[in-house]
Amino acid sequence: MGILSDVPTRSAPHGFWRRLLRSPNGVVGLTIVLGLVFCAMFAEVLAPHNPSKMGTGGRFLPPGGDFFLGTDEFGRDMLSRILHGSRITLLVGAVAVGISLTTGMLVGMIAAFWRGWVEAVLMRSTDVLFSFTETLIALSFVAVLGPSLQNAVIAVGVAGIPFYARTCYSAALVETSKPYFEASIAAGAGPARLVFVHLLPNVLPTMIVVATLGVSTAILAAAGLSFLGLGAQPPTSEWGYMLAGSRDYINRAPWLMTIPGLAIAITVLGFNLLGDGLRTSLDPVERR
Amino acid sequence: MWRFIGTRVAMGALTIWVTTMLVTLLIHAVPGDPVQIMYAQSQGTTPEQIEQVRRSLGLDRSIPVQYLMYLERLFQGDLGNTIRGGQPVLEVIMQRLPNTLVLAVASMFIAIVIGVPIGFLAAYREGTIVDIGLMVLAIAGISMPHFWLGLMLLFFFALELGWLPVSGNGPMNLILPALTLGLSNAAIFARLTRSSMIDVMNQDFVQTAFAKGLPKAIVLRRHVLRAGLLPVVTMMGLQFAFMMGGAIVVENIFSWNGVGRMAVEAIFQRDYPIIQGFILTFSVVVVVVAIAVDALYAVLDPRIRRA
Amino acid sequence: EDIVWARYGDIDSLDPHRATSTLSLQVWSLMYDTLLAMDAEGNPVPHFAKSWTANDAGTEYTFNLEGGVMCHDGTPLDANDVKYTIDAAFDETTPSLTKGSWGPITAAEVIDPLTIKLTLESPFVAMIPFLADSFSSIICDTNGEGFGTTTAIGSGPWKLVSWTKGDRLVFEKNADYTNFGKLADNPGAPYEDGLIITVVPEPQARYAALTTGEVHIAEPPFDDVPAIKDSGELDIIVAENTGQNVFWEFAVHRPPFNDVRARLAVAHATDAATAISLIYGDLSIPENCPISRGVFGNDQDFCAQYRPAYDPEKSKELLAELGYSMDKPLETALLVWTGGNRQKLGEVFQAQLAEVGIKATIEIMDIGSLNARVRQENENTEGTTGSMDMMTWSWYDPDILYALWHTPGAYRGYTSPELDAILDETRVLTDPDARKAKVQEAMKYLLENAIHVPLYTPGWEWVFAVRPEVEGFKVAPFVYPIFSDIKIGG
Amino acid sequence: MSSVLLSVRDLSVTHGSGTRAVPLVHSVNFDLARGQILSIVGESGSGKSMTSKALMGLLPPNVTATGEAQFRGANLLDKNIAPPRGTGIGLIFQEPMTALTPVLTIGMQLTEAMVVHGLADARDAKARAIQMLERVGIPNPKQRMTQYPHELSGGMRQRVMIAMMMLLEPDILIADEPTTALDVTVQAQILDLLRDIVRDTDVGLILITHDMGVVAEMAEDVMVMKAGRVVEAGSVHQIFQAPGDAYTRALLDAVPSVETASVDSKPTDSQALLSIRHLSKTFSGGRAFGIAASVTRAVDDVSLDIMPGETLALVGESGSGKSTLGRILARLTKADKGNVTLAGTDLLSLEGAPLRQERRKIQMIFQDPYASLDPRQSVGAAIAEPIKIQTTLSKADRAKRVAQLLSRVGLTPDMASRFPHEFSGGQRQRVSIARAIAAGPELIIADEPTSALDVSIQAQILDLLSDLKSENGLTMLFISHDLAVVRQVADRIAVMRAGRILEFGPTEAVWASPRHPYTKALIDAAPVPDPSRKRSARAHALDTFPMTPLIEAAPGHWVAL
Ligand SMILES: Nc1ncnc2c1ncn2[C@@H]1O[C@H](COP(=O)(O)OP(=O)(O)OP(=O)(O)O)[C@@H](O)[C@H]1O
Ligand SMILES: Nc1ncnc2c1ncn2[C@@H]1O[C@H](COP(=O)(O)OP(=O)(O)OP(=O)(O)O)[C@@H](O)[C@H]1O
Ligand SMILES: [Mg+2]
Ligand SMILES: [Mg+2]
Repeated sequence: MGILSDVPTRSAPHGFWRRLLRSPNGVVGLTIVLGLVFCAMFAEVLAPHNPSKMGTGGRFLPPGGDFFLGTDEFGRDMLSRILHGSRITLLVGAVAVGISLTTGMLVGMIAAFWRGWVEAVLMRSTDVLFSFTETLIALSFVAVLGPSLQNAVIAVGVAGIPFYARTCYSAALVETSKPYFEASIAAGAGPARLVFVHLLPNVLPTMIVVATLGVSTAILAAAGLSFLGLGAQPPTSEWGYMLAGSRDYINRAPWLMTIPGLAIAITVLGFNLLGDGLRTSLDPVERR
Repeated sequence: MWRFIGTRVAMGALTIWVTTMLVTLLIHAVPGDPVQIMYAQSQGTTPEQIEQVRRSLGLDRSIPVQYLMYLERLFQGDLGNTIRGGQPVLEVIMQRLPNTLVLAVASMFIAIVIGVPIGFLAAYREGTIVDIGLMVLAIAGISMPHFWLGLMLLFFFALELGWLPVSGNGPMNLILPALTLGLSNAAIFARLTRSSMIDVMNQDFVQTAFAKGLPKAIVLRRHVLRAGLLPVVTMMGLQFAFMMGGAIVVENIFSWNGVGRMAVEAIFQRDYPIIQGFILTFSVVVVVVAIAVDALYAVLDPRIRRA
Repeated sequence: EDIVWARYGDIDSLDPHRATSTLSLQVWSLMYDTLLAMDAEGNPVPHFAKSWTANDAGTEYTFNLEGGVMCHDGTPLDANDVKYTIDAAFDETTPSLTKGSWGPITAAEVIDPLTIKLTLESPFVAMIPFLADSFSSIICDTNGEGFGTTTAIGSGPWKLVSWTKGDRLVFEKNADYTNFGKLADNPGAPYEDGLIITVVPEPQARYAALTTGEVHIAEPPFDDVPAIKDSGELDIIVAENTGQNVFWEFAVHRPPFNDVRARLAVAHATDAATAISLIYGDLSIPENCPISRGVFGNDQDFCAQYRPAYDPEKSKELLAELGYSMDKPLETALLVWTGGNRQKLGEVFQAQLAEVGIKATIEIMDIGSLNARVRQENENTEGTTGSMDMMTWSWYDPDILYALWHTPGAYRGYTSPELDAILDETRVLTDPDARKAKVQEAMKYLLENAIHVPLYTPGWEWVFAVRPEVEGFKVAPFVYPIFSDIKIGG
Repeated sequence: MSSVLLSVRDLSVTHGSGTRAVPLVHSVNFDLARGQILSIVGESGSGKSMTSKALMGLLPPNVTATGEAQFRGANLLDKNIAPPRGTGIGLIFQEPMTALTPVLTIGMQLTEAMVVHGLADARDAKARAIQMLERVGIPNPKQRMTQYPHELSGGMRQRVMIAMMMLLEPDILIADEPTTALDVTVQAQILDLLRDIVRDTDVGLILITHDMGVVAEMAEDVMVMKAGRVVEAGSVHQIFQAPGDAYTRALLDAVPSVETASVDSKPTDSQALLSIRHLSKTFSGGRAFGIAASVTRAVDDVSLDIMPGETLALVGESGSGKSTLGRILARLTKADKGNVTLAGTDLLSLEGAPLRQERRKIQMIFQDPYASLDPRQSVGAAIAEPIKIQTTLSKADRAKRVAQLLSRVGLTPDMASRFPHEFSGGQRQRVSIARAIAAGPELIIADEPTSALDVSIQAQILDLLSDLKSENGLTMLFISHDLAVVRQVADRIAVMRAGRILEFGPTEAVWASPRHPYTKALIDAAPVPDPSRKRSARAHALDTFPMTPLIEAAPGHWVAL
């Protein structure tokens, strides 16, 4: 009957890691993301120079030589800035997604669980917010709160809520209508048990996939805001901000534009690939 | 179908109604005093004058009253005046909105023209090296920040090669910004088209069509494409909203004189009437487009058309 | 042919009473006339007013106007238009944004179509230079509905055709124009047919447009200026006598900057010369005085005696006295307004301050927001986080010091009875030497107390790169570009 | 026997290649003649569909076929030769709901292939399509031509499918479980139609099914498949009377015969355990794309008593409201009107904690054994859940109880720590049953507990249920659409249609002398797994049936007439 003797972990379905490691997307994504986390954790150690120290080298030194990625308009070491920037980028992604994910899941699960007018009110409002689109919500937030990285992150986080709420809602709706859930109701389980023992663990995998893909969206959105000057403020080595600053030196020092852009693209790619890999390994039906 | 569209219109109206409320509240959420900001640059304005301005804007009334005043003005087509320069906001927006719409439509066109065939090809060659290659390309495309892509295009095509102009709002100027927005979204369309096509190709009715002995070309064109494009059509509304959002960044890179650039300027200038007007306009456009797309969907899908 | 000038931003309004930005002023100077004009040194000279007289008390001025000047709509420009302009500036409900700078005018009286008399409540020596500036542009009284936003009738060398906000202004030449005193060699109408002022925010895009010939005149990317100069493909013209002054000011009604030592610590920690050369190369020069070069009373040597010099050790000592150290830095917000690479400069200053143990958090905002914010910060007496800002003012007269620092102060900032007394006198002393001495006394006070710490005079903001075929382009003091003399060759 | 049309030799189907190759079908051999009906039976996954797809050349990517299939002088499995799809072999799928293109009209789908194959021009094709629609029994064929699939019922769609294939005049028709998605009454009509077509046109029909009843009724020859291999082949009589293979025997034994008598009926004169009075429930329509469809009366003024210790069966076709009724009793769906009392307690008015306590008394067993267990909970935890909620047993005692329950349902106690995906379908259903009886319920509602299982396993589960019933004296509401199953387990039967009870009474009484025309149609439509008792024609189900209030036609036998 194909019964395995080992007991699989609770958190992931059977064969999850094996499947993730077998999907090329997942492996590449995981490698990139782990590399990024490594850079972020050890930025202090890895960075050869102080990222905000001006005149570390000459201005506009091209990549290669003493400065692996060159220097910027203030003679700051680009490699150190990029390394420290990875910290900000990851933090931005994590915090923004954290905001969207927790709030979105709360809204989605409450709506799916309690149904009735609670559901109607929550989901209609979500629909309304959703049609505002993320950009507009983020922009409105920054417009009100004023430009700063912190506000940009909050804005991106809030802007993501409708999407997470919707996804969680539909995932939760599927779960609540499954017989196991009803069996638990029939056994007399109370709301806390239903939500925390049955609903949460079952929507979590979906939400983890969504969140992984969401990190890339959040990073892009926050970098976009910083690019417009509505996010990170100097001397932060936030990549979007660095990219914005590089515009004046396109001719003179194209690497100032290329490097942060590549850094963002690779990071986002990493999370996209990992999300893709996670999705296919969590959901074997969609394995393609 | 009319009921379907009816619900969409009602939903859209609700969205816009909520927007009007949020927009009125916006000015109260702002830290500091908007009137102070308005008159920051003038010398010698007396507190009485500031009070006077505040009264004329209704800022001394209760919020519900202000909301009603706002609605009343709204129905007269009055979105207030800009802080900088005191022009009617509606006029300022209407002058630029067409530019943004042109940009969004052009990008949408590029995205569809490039993305859909790629997605179709990948689905058609599912699992082959062609498919894998195209999808790697697509995921890279999605990951590429469009503001970066924009800069690179600007750098190569305008600055290095000098093929395309860099300023102004002529048709040639449209190429780069539309390409920037279009390419990022083409990747999204490609992925969407591919998965939708694959879904459809795995459905029984496609097997039926093959079982009838129809040649592959006819099956794909008549059975797969029509059914497979329906989800792509539904995505178009959302995608258009993304385009409008993306336009904000791209307009700033390419000096395209649209509402996005205006909005960012307004944020820096704390020109709240413009920001309010922008948010409202943006949501109206997005809602209208979404309704139009849904209507298109309703027409295309007999399951709804005949309902 | 049409001259095309690309700038980084747009005007705010066509109505001179509704905006204050330099971008707007530059355009008004093209479409309107003023009673007086400025010569190459920045001194007021006759223009539409061919002469004027004042009573001994300095409270009545009578201007004799040139005859035969026409507004763009064909109506004559005369004393009624001047009165119309002044009345609008003092309008009860919608006064001019610069009402205060007109001075204490109580009445404008049309004696005859070519004579106008202004009555002042008290003497105001800065009125004459003000009347030479475009803030006092004369608005034709035939303006009505839509004025300022879609239409504007003036009498200047260029006639407005259209304004697309955020994009472009289109002008055609005023064929009937006569130049009485404006700084241009051309005594009459412009040589070229039209003038287009477009908005291209990206410096690199402007540069590209210059190289392709889409644009004739534009501000280039600063960092490319040396390369452009070397290549010789474009002419570089740097505005002089810009009248602009960039300086530190502080929220002085709360700690830490209510203590002069904290302000001095900042002043000693800033190495403006190094910073601006890093960002702007040789396009900007450090400034020692609270009023700019070219403005009455400016004297670099005099100011250098009192301006706190760059001395990080001194700065650290002062901070230590106040109980700050590298581990317990003095924290402050550093407000900077957008554009012109100012945020980059701010970043350099931020790094310099960090060297001595001042932790400055940069906040970037638009000039309007900055103005409002500074006032807010000054009105806030709570808290221990400081606030300082890199403010910019351009004015053609030392009267700016009065506007900034005389009670109540433009931003409700530092004021003292002692300083008030000095500033009051700078307004009424009609003898130039006596006035100069007073102005310098005021500057000494401001510098010693580190209230207004001058940083530099931004010639950079007004670097113009000009295509070789454009002949005759020049820039008048206070950054008014002149297009009347331009002939496009080749 | 007439000439051989198709001759299959050594047909094998493999997924993947090289070391990763997985055989799906192993050297299958058979012949098909004109006018012959060959049935391929076997349980799910045995390779029935793969065999047919291989013949059509419609194998999924990565799946390859080898061997020989001679048809019209060519090998169908030869990749270089285009298979004569449509014109040579027609294929009818199981799911009529999804087998037609939703965005094209019926007319378009009927005619396009004729035009492509050059069998007719557009006008001619249309005329022939209309004719064919009439032939397969679709009313108003002209009008149907312009309609879209969603506007037709499942049975009609299946007829359109058949018409579509027959228009191409194939020599062979493959029908892959053509009736499993349909109601029994409709199923019978489609089977009749297929038989008529074979008789009239002389096509060879390959009928794929897992239903021995269908085989007995339709086929002349049978091929039994298991795990990709043919375990037995022969004439239908031979297979049914003297099955040579153990698997075939198991298959046959598993079929609950409608002919065999059921359990002995218990006297039903005690006090009702559960009584339902005037229960109604309407749904304001399924929402499709935000449009509220019409109102559905899922349960319509139902009154029933369930006696302690009895098994009451609720039968009726899909959508008749059986599940809804069951779910109302389990308090999973709210009723609109009516009341339900369980041993004197008013069930429907309970809320909150008292409701949660009362829930212990009514437990459910669901159709889908996989979905009815939380994939993230070990089966031990799942079984322990009701005990934990409803009793104060210590952890150790709970574990002991779980072990007992597992043994009781035929599993071993050490399986408690495993997760649902480590079990087979039948085992999972056993776990569900263990969970349902864990808290000691008074009533168990079993909603089609066997319909998702293979026939051989169905029987085991039914046995388990009847064991439990006789040993523990459980009362059960057994929901099913399968009359044969019902007859085996039920003491009394209630027949439901469109939300109403049309007939109910003791099983034997209802079976032997059905009084309501609908019940009659239902019994008549059920295939009889005995080839010697093939019925030639039967009364086709009517569209409308009387739905009046129930009257007692015989003692304890109520009918709506
Ligand atoms: N696309 C596919 N790729 C690989 N293996 C497949 C594919 N489709 C089906 N299979 C496998 O092939 C085997 C035979 O499947 P097939 O569909 O022929 O079974 P079946 O007898 O028709 O079952 P059912 O009664 O459920 O329709 C099964 O083990 C199944 O898992
Ligand atoms: N939650 C719901 N919302 C709307 N309509 C519903 C809902 N549940 C059931 N229905 C409708 O009520 C009717 C009865 O459904 P029910 O599930 O009770 O039928 P059933 O007899 O169990 O059918 P099946 O044999 O297919 O399980 C159907 O028409 C169904 O579409
Ligand atoms: Mg099958
Ligand atoms: Mg059911």
